[in-house]
Amino acid sequence: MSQISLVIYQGLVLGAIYALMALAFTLVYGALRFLNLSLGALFTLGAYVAFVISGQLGLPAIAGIVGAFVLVGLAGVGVYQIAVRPLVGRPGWEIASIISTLGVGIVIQQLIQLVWGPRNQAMPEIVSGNLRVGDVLVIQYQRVAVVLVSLVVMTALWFFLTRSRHGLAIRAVAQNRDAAYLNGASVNRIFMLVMALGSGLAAVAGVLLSTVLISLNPTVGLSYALRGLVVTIFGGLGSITGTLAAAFIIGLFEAFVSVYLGEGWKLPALFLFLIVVLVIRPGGLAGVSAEERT
Amino acid sequence: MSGIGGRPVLEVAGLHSGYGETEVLRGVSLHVNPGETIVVLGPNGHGKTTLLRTISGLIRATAGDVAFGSRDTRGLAPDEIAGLGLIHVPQGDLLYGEMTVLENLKMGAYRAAAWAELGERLERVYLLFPRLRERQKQLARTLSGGERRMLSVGRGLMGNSALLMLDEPSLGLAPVVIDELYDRIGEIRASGLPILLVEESATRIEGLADRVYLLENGTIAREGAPADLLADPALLQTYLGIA
Amino acid sequence: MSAPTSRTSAMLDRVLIGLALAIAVLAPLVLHSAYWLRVLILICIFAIVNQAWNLIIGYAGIWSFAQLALFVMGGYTTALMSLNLGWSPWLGCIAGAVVATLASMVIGIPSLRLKGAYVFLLTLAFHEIFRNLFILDTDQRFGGQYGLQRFEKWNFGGEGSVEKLTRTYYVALALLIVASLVIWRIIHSPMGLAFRSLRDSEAYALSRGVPEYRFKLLVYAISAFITGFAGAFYAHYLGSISPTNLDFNILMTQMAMIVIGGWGTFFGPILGTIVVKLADEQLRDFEQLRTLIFGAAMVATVIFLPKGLVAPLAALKNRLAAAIDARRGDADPPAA
Amino acid sequence: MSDDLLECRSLTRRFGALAAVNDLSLSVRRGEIFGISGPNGAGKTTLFNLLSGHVRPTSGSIRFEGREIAGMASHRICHLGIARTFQLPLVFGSGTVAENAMVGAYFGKRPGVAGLTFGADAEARVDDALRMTGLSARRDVEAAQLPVFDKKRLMVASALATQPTILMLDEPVGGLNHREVDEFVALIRTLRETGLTIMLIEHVMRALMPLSDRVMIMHHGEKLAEGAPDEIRANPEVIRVYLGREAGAA
Repeated sequence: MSQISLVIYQGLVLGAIYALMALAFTLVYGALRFLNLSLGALFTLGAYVAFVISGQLGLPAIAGIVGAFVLVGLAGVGVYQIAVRPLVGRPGWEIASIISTLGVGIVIQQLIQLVWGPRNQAMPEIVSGNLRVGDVLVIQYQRVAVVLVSLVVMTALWFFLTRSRHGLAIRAVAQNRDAAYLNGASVNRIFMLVMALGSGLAAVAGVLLSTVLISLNPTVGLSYALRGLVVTIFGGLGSITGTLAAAFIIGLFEAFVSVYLGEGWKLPALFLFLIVVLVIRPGGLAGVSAEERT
Repeated sequence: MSGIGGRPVLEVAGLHSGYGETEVLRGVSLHVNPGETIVVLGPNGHGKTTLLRTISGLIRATAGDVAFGSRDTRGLAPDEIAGLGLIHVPQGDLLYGEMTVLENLKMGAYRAAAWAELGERLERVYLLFPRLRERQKQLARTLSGGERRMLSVGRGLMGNSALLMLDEPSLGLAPVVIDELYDRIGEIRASGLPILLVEESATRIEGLADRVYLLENGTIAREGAPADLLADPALLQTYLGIA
Repeated sequence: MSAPTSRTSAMLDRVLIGLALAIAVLAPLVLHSAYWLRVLILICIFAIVNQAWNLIIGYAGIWSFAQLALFVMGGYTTALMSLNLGWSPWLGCIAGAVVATLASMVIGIPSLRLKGAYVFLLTLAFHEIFRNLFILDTDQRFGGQYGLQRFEKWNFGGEGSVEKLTRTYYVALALLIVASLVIWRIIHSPMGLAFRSLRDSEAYALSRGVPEYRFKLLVYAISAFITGFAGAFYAHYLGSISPTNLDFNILMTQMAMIVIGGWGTFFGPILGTIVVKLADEQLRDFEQLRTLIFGAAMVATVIFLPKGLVAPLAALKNRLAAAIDARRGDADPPAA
Repeated sequence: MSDDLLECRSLTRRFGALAAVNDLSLSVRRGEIFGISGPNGAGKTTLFNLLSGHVRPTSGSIRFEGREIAGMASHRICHLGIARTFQLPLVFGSGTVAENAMVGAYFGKRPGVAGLTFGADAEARVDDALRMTGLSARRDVEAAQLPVFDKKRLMVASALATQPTILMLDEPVGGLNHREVDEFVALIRTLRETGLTIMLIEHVMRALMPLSDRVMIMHHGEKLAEGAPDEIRANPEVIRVYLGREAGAA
């Protein structure tokens, strides 16, 4: 019983972080139809920006999160202009953009290492203290804060996408590019907005994760980008509701594996899970099957 | 009414365009005067959709001119052309299926100037298509064919429309529904908004069109009043290959 | 049934290939250094892997990123055979190739119905699973993080390290040549036609009778066989194999080779391997910048040279051929 | 009845709520040119996709030479002797003209695995197909570089190389100029003289009517009319659908 509560607690925290990361992938894929593999490095960059703002400059945690969102969002626009825009629409651009964003990701990761060094840095906590529940479960306020921040960001995103003019346009471009053009939306500008938003979300995910891990290093983004991708695929590329459900399912799954099988089995189990999903339901939770897509 | 003395709202001259190396339009010229409703007739595959897509900027013209009011629109992006008030309601509706009816309509008013009058425009469209108000919370993909078409036209009317281009509004609809839709188009016409409409079927153009063009194999084969054109043997030849 | 080339251009091809082979054969005699021989041996091995990778990714258009996993699997297979059963290295190479081929079916079958980005993710997932399984190997059957060591190394005779390495290099070079000839033959056979037509348009190829799944599995198998063999050869060259061979940086360097050389072209992967490996050696002292430069070079190539370094070189060759033709035309008066 | 080469019974294909092809029955006789036309969205291309195995039917049957082929994979349908072209010029772009024809010549009738060489038979089929379509001089040109007219002829050439019993042409003359249309019509006539059965979707009536032995007009996924071209021209339903008035009113 208490083991189960541990799984649920850890799963919720992981799910909250994965949801942001996967939303970053899915927003970009939804609008532009390509996998932005620079998001792993931008995730790390976000954590470092928050580390500088909150850890080194001593500003409040909220400033670190907002700063990471804004600055990394701008960096995402840069990635778009440099590595994506020249390729859009070229034959075979889907693979070309995977390679170019991966390349940009490597460059960003190396730059982080040049600036901050390869060693672990200590991330300050958002809130300290904890609450003991029963004999196994210790709820850290830090982790509660992580879940709350993630929920706030997701709620804000939901309002943005359903209520605001540009948010509607993002969804419109994802669903029908020609129609969005004919309604007067500049598709190129929407692409930039999507890249900024996606990168900003990845950055916030990076900040939240590093406060849970309490340490960060330049390569942390890679394995979390892969997990974000697993969530994204499971949820159905481009589907926002599917992605949210998938994030928490996978967070719980990962917590379950680490509690019952051991830490080391998390990733292999996750990828095995991905393979099973791709074979059984190629379109993910919310997607349609491959045949229906034609 | 037919705009004698007034400048045409839209003037297309010697337009060439196509997909890749496939040339679909081979020198199309036509014009729409203020307040006019123009129908371009022609069988499938002769360039009607390409004509509208070229005018709205979705396809780049390879030669020729398009003037909208006093603006030369060649080289402008589709969003800029839409911003000028040249509204294209595309074939097959191109709705945002996973968005609600209301959200679809709001997207029609995406440009800042239109967005500022969102409420009034919404009322106007709901007045024209009361069904859309009933369905406003529904996802667009759950609508019936006729409702989809109304939403598509309604979404177009949400913009700064100075000219409405309709691509085969009757496509795939049952006759009763087409009748209803054409009544609405008649109301739009009566409001004074110029319309450029393309259709494959000549069924409903009498009484609606001020002038008709016959588009055959990428060129304008005939132009005239609806009654004259419908009586023209050229029409039968174009459609049924009777020599 | 290859693309049209003028006679002069074809002649230039032969001259250039001959020249490249001569350089490859003479290189050890000129360099005469253990360090450079080691570099050359690795170039040969990685060029084989990249040729095989290019067959599936470039010619068949299947974005399989499980290539290094298959390579390492070939290495582990022969290492286990050697350590536990005392098999000879060559027998181990065959076993490695066979095991990699079987593994490629495990990857290939689930990916048959997937397209594009999904194939990339599925195969990358396999890569990560293998990497983690080797690392997590708790009962040490695969040597855990440190991998398997101290099994038989290649011995092709010779005295002293330079001569020993020279002989190993010639064997590796011979393997590269054989692998390239095999791949050349495949590309120019009905199989190659099936791979390319499926890549360009599945609907077209299907409607002309090409059985899609059969050929997709075939290209997985051929590519994996060659790669597994190369992995086993590599393991016996080092006398060790470990999960570090699956590190992300290595996957990236390998990818940089094929991207910079030019994927979907026959000579691109070889050229890319040479260029990237030599640059890698030159930048040895700048550990951090090295990866950064490869990342940036990969982006720049994709954007400015979509067909890789091979494209401008081929253009240069064609210009040269045209110039030769023109001069010849001046020399010989026209027949008419 | 023994003349019926291809027979569809109650063929239906739905996409969501839309029935693109609805309860359609038709039969194509050996050696004829069977023309198909109809307004935009009538379901003509979906019908071809069903016959060539690119789309599975929701229900109904397709019999070819007495054998049920509904739902069969495309490449197997090709092996049985049905070859098609596509509405938009679809070729194997990076291959040469000869390589495009070779795909059909080599794989078109081969259910087994591939060998290492192409063989003289296949080479001969390529030569024949290119000669017949007038592409012999362009055999070494990369297909992606061809103008539309040549791409459309190349689709026919690679289909012919499979030695089909039925050739299905989807809008072969759409997008062509008058001279090219005439050339294509002449090509189709020549093909028919070799005994090939042809199904032809076309909107350019100038091409369709003189070529076809029988014409079927589709509307909303259903058969609106079927008969000799003259009967179709006089059919009041057809005229009403296209022109919205009675036949005599002209």
